[in-house]
Amino acid sequence: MTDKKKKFLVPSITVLVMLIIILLAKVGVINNYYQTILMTICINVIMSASLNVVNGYMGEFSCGHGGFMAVGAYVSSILSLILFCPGNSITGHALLPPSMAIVAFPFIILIGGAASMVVSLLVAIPSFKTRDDYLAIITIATNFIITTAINNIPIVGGSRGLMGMKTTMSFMAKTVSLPWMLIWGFVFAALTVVVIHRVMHSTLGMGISAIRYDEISAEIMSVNTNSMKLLAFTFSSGLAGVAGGLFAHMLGFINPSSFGIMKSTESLVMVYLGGMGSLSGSVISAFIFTILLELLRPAQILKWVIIPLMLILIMQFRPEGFMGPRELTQVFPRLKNLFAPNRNLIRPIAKPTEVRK
Amino acid sequence: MSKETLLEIKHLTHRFGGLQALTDINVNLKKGEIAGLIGPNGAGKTTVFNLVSGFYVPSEGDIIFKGTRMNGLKPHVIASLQVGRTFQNIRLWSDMTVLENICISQHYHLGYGVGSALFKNKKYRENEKKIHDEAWQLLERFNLADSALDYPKNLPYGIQRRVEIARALSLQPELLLLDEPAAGLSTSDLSDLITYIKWIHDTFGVTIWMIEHQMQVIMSLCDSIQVVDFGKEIARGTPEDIQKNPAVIKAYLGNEEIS
Amino acid sequence: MFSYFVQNLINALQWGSFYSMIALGYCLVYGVLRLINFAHGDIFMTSCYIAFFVITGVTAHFTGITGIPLFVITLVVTMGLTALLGVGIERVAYRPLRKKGANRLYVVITALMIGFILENGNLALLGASSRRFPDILPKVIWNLGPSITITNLKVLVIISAFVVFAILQFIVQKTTLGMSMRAISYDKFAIPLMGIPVNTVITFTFALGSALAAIAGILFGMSYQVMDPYMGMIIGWKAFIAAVVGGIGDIRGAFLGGFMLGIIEIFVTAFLPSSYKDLISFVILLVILTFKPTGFFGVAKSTKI
Amino acid sequence: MKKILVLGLALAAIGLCSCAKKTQVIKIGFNIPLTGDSPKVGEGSKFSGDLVLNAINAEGGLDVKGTKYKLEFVYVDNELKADSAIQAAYKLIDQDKVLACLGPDGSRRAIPAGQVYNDESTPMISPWATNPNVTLDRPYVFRACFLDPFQAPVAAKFAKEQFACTNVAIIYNLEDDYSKTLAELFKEAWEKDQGGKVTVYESFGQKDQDFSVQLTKVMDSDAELLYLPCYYNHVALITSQAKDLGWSKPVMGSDAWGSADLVNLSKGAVIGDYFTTHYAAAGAVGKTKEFIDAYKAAYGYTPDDVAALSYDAINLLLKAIQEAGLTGNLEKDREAVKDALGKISDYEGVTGKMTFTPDGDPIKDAVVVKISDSGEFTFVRSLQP
Repeated sequence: MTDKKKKFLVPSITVLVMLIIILLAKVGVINNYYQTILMTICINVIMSASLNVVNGYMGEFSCGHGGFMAVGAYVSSILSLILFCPGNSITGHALLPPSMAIVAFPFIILIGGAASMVVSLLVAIPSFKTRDDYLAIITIATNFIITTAINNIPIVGGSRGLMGMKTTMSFMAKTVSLPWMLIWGFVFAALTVVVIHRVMHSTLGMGISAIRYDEISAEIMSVNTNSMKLLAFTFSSGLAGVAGGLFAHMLGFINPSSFGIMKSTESLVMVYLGGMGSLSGSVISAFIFTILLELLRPAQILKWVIIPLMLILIMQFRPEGFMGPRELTQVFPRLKNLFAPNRNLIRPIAKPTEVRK
Repeated sequence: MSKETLLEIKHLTHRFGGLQALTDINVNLKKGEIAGLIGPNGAGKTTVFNLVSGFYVPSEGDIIFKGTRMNGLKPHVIASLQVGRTFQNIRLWSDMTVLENICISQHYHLGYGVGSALFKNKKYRENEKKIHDEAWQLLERFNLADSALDYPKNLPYGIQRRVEIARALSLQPELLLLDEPAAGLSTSDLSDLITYIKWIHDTFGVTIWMIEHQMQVIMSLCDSIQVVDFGKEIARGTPEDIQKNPAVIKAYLGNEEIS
Repeated sequence: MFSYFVQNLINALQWGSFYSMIALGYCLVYGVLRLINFAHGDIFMTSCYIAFFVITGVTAHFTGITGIPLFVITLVVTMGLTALLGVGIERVAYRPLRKKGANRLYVVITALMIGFILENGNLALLGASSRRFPDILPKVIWNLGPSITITNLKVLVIISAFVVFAILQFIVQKTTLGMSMRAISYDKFAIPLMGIPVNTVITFTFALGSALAAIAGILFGMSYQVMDPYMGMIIGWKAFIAAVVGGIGDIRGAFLGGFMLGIIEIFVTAFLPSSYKDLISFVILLVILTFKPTGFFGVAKSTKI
Repeated sequence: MKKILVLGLALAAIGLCSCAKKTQVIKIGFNIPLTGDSPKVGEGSKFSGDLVLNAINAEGGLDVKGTKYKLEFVYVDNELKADSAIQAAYKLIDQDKVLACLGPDGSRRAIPAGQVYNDESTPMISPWATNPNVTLDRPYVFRACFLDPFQAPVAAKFAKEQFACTNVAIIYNLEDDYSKTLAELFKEAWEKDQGGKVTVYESFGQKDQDFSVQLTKVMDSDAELLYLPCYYNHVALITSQAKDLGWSKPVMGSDAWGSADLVNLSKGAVIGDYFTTHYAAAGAVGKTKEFIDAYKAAYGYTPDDVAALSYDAINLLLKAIQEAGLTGNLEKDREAVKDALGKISDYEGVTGKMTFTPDGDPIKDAVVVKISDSGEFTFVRSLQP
C-alpha cells in the first residue's frame, strides 16, 4: 500500500466505524443507554486529552479543568437558549428558526470553547511566574472562583441550574432524524484528537514538551516559553470548554455543582492513568475509566472504593500509567505500518560536503 | 580575519541581593576569534555567560552585540540574535530524540503559527521540511545522523556533549559560548576536543568564547584570554602573557595545571 | 459594631486554627517529599471517627472516666492510631512508587485515590447516617459583654493551635530528626551521605503530620459534633491552599496561611454578602500569590545553570 | 484502530450485564442516590421499596385484574449527580425495561431526569422533588409531595399565627437549589402576605461546618424568629452553634428537617422548634402507624419523610398499574399507567390524602410538627396557605 493511501487508512476506518455506530443507533440497535455512555466517553476523551496538553506534555499540574468545562457549558447553553429556546429566561423568545439548529450547533459549542479560552488567561498569566504546586493551587482556586461566581449569577439560575438546551437537540432531530448528540460527540472527540496530535507533533508544539523536560534550556534555545505556556493553557481550556458544551447539551440541564473539584479530579485521574504526554494513553484511559464507572454502578457505594484501589494497583505496576510518555505506535511498532511515515524523519541520502570524521 | 568587534561588554556589574558577583567587567570580542574566560571556581565566569545569554539582567553596565544593546532582553530573543551556548552540566531534553532536540532549537525561525499547524497547510509543510532538512544536514556534518532518532539519555557522555554543541550551532550563531566543554572528559579525549572545536570554528566561521579549567585546551585554542577572580578582571592577554602573569599565578596558587 | 467585630474575630480565630492545624500537616509532608498529600484532609476525617470509637469504647468499659482524663486518653490514643494510619498509607501506597522512581505527580494522584478510599470505605462500613461526636468536656459559655460569647472549646481550640505550632517549630528547629527533615527538603540525595536513613525521617514525618491531623480531628469533633465521611474533603483542599499561600514547605507559612484564610473567609462573610465568600476569599488569595509568587515564607528554588 | 477495539470491548462488556426476562413480572425502577453526599435519602426510598416488595411478593405478587404478577424492583444509584441520574434513567428505561420509575429524589436530579422519562414516555414519580419545573409540561412525570411555592407560604402563615412576630432571619444553603428556592419564596411570602420584615438573609455552602458568622449577624439583628430551609445535617450544626451564641428564640424549618438523626445530631438543640413537613410520625394512627411500625421493626428507626413519601409513591404506582391493567406491550402499558396515575384521586397515603392535578402534582395538606422534649415529631396542625 502506498503512503498516499496509508494517509487515509486509519481516518477512514475510524469514520466508517463511527458511521456504523450512528446507523445502529438510528435503527435502535444501540439504545439510548449505550448512546449516553458513548457520549460520556467522547466527553471524557476530550477532557483527558485536553488536560494532557498542560499536565502531560507541559508537565505542569493544573487541577481546575472542571472550571473551564463549566465556562464552556454555560456560555454555549446560554447561546443555544437565546437562539433556539422559545420563552427562555434571557431573551424570552428564540432568535433563530428551529431548522437552523444543525448549522448553528457546532458554532455554539465552539464559541463556548472560545469563552473558556479567554477565562483561562486567569491561569495562564500567573503561570509565567509561578510553577508546579503554586500553579496547582491557582487552578484549584480558579475552579472554586468560577463555580461560586456562577452560583451568584441569577440570570443563569445560580445553584438552581440552567435548563432547556434539550430543545436545540430536539429541533435537530425534527429537522433531520438522526442521533445528533452521538454524531456531535464523535465529531468533536475526533477533532480534539486530531488537533492535539497535529499541534503537539509540530516543531512549534514540541516547544511545549521542551518546557516540561528543561524550561531553562528551552528559553536559551530560542523557545518563547511564555507564549508556549499561553498556547498550552488556552488550547487545553478551550477544548475543556467544548467538552462542557457537549456535556450541557447531553444533559439538557447544568448547575455549578456538576463542575466542582470532583470533575477536575476525574480528568486528572484519566490523564495520569493514561500516561503523561501520551495522546493515545488519554483516549484509552477515558474509555476504560468511563466504562469502569458504568459497569460498577451496581456495586453502589463500594464502587468508589474499588475504583481507587484498582487505580492504585495499576500505578504500582505501571508507575507511568498505561502508556508512559509513549504513543501506541511506539509501544506496538507494527501499528506504524498503518500510518504514512513522516518523511521529515527519514534520513536524507544526499550527504553534505565537509563531514566531521 | 576581520577585526570588527562582535560583542562588547562595558563596566558589567552584577549583584545577587547584597552579594556582589561581578564588578566592572569589560570585554571586547573580535569577530572570528576564539577567546577564553578563566578563573578559579566561583570567580563568576558562568555568571558572565548567564548575563550575556539573558538569563539574568545586569545590575550595571552594557552588553552590546553587533551594535545592539542586549540588557534585559529575554533569553529566547537573544538566542534569535544568534548567540548560542552550551552548559556546564549538559542540558539536553533527554527524553526527546536528538533530531527533535535540534529542530526545537530552530523556534526562532519557525515561519508558521498554530493555525498552519492545525491545517497542515503549504506554509507549514514547507517550513517543517526546511527545519528538518537543516537539522539532518547539521547532524550529518557532526556525524551524529546515525543516532538522530535515539534519546540523548541513552547516548555516551562524549556524544551528548557533541549533540549539545550541535544544538547550540543549530541557532546558526555568530557567537558561541562554551561553558566548560571539557568537563567530564578524560585527559585522553582533550586533544580530540581541541581539534573538534577548531573544526567547528573553521567550518561554521563562528566566534567562540569559552570557559574552561583545562589549561591545555585554553592555551592551545584561544587567541586571547581573560582571567577573573572574585568577580573582578585580574588579567588579559595572549596565552603566553597569561602564563607569565604573576597575578594569575597568585590566583591559581597551588594549582599546578598552570605551567 | 465593636462587639460584632470582636465576636467575628473570635470565630475567625477558631476557624483559622483548624485550617492551620491541617495546613501544618500538609506542610510537613510537602517539605520533606515535595508531595501534595491530598489524602490529608481525609486522614483528618478518619481521626475524628477514630476518636469517636475510642471515646465510646472507653466510656463503655471504664465508667467514671470523664472530663479531662477522658480527653487526654482520647487525644493520646487517637494520635497514636492516626499516626499509624498515616505511616501505613505511606508504606503501602507512596513508598513503592518512590522506589520505582515514578513522577511525583503519580504519587499525588495516589494520594487522591487514598482519600477516596478513606471517604467511601468509611461510608460503606459505617452506613449513610452522619454521627454525633460525644461530649467529652462539659461546654461552658462565657458572655464577654453585649453579644460577645465564647465557649471553653473555642478557647481550647485556639490555644492548642498555637501550642501545636510552638512544639512543631521546636521539633523542626532543634531536634536531630527535625533538622534532618529540613535537610532532606534541601537535598534528598545528600542526606544518605550524612548517615541519616531517609526512610526513617519520612516515616517520622508522616507520623507527625497525621498526629497533627488527629489533634485537629478531635477538636473539630468536639466543637462541631456532626461527623460525616466527606467532612475532610473541602477543608483539606482549602487548608492546602492556605499552606501554599503561606509559603509551602515552611511551617510558619502554613500556620500563618491557615489563620489568614480563616480570617478572610469569616470577615468576607461578616461584612459582605455571604454568598460571595469563596469567590472573594479566593480572589484575594490569587492576588496575594501574584504579588508574592512563592507565598509569604516560601523561597524561590534558584536553579543553577 | 484502537478506538474500534476498545469500543467493541466496551459494548460487549456492557452487553453482558443486560438481560431481559419474559415472565409474569412487573419491573419498577428506583433512580435514587445510594452514594454521594447524602445517601441517607436513597436509603429511605430503598428500605420502603423493600418493605412493599416483600409484603406483596409474600402474598404471591400484585393482583392486576385477576392475574398475579411478581414484583421486581431495580435499585440504581445516581450518586446524587445530575448526569449520573440521566444515565441511570436510560439504563432503567432501555436496559432493564422497567414499567415505571420511582424517580430521583431531589429536584436537581429530578428536573433533568424527568426530561428523559418524558421523552422516553415512561411514567416516573418523584418522592420529594419540590421544584415546580420537575413536572412542568411533562405528562409522564408525577410527584408524591407538595411544591415549594406551597410550602413556603404555609410556613410563613403558620409562623405569623404562632409567634406573632415581624422580624425574621433566614439562613439558607446557597449551593442547594431546594434551600435557595424556599428561602426566596418564604422571604416573599413573609414580606408580602404577612407584612413582616426579613432582617437577616444569609447563605452558606454545601460543605460548610462553621456558621458562627451568619449566626453572629442574626444575634446582632433584632430577629425574633430564625427560618432554616436546609437539610438536617446543616440544621443540626446551625442550631447547636446558635445555642452557643446564646440564641433562645424560636427556630422554624422545612421538610428537609424530617430525619431520624436530627435530634441526636443537634444534641437536642432543635427541641421545641417547628417545621413544615409531609407527615408526623409521632401519634400517627391507622395506615400511617402500620407503616411506621413495620419500618421500625425492619430497620430499627422511625421512617423519615423520604421513606414515607417513597412508600406512598410506590403504592400510587402499584394502584395505577392495577387500574390500568397490563397488556404485555411495554409502550402501551407505560402509557396506560401514566393515564391511570393521572386519574387517581382522594388516595389515602401515609402522608395524607392526595389527588393529582393535571400537571401531576398532588393536592395535599402540609403538616406542621413540633419537636417534643422527648425528641419526637409531634403533630401540631395541618394547613393550606
